[in-house]
Amino acid sequence: MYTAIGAAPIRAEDVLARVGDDADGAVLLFLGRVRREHEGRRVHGMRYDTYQAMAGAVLDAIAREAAERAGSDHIAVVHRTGELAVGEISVAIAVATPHRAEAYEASRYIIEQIKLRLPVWKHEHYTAGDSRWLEGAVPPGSAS
Amino acid sequence: MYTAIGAAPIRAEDVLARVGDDADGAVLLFLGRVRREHEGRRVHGMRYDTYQAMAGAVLDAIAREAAERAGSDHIAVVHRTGELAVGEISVAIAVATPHRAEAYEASRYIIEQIKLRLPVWKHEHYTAGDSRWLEGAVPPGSAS
Amino acid sequence: MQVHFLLFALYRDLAGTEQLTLELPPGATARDAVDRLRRTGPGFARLPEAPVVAINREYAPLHALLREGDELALLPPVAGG
Amino acid sequence: MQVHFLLFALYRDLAGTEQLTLELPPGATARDAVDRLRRTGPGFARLPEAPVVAINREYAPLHALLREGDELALLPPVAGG
Repeated sequence: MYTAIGAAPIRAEDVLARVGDDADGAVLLFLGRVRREHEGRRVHGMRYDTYQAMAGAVLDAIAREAAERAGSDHIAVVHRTGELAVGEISVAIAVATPHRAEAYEASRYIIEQIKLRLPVWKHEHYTAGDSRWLEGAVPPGSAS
Repeated sequence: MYTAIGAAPIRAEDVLARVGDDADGAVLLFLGRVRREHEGRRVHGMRYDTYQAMAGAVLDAIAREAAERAGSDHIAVVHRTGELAVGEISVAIAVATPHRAEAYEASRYIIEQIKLRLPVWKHEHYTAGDSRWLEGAVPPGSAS
Repeated sequence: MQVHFLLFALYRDLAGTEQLTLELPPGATARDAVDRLRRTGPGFARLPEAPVVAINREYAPLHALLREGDELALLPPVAGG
Repeated sequence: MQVHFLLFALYRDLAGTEQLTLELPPGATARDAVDRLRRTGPGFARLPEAPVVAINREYAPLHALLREGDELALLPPVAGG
């Protein structure tokens, strides 16, 4: 299992290379990327802010939960922070399992939990020159 | 959209590079690989036979159906034939879509349909020296 | 009329050949053709009575009518991926 | 007791700062701390009354008790991925 969150650009092949051995018949790689358009507006780029000291632990917890469900800890999750251009990879999730069903389930679990729980915030920059914070999710279990 | 079936080794990064533009926020790559163990037996390798003249058209049809469901033809599917060693990639499926749900659904659809409909047969070789044909699926709509 | 048979994987092993051409009466169905094929020799007799077939590279039901020059493939259960 | 506040993203923009330390009475909850913070100045008053919080880098309910030296983070709805 490998998780990381930081400003270094993400290379898909590096994340992919972190998972899988000869017992794994299925490998799944998910890449999230900055889109050039959002809600009808032309996007110039995106800044990802994070609560670094907390985010690493949350990412670890998510990967551990996925590993338990999949019965495989052949999982690598990397999340990027800082300023990203359109088309750049913001998150990469690689999962390798003996059979495919577990890989799909674990991969989907990780990205959904990242969107729900990872303390990351997106400041979207538009070609028009303005920026705004994107709306997010309220993490479960955090309610008063 | 790109599909191919043939004996050339599959490189994950080549298949990945065939999909995705700046409108796609999600990219999903599935890799199927030859496992070293199957039903308790140690596997030495696998031969993939195919009905080449038919398989290309079936693979195309599957990719087209997935594209229609996903609303995106940013799809690449490559299936290998011939003799493969343990760990080698037998099939690679790359899908890029604006949003992730469609990528997961299309990717899963393609691999399930490949297993159900693609005229490919697996001859599994064991380290003990023997080989056998793996059991397969009866394609829907082919019944008498 | 002439029908070209193709045999794959296990079926090819059972029959000991991967292709042959047989003469069939006009109006023959895929099922008729399979019946005829199975009477060709001892290896062929081991083929199933109702295999999955493709006519001219498309899955087809056994009741489909054959035409002169058709390619009839007998397909074991498939195992792609 | 001293509590260290951290503010992120939109909340940091509203408050105009990303961290500060305030003195709170013993027995204060996270909710008490947020109330106190919101009275610190006009920017702070724009923070929500019941934000998501983390105490010492873990999500916590607003009724959680604070202790000397705790790190209390106010987190806007998250948007990872």
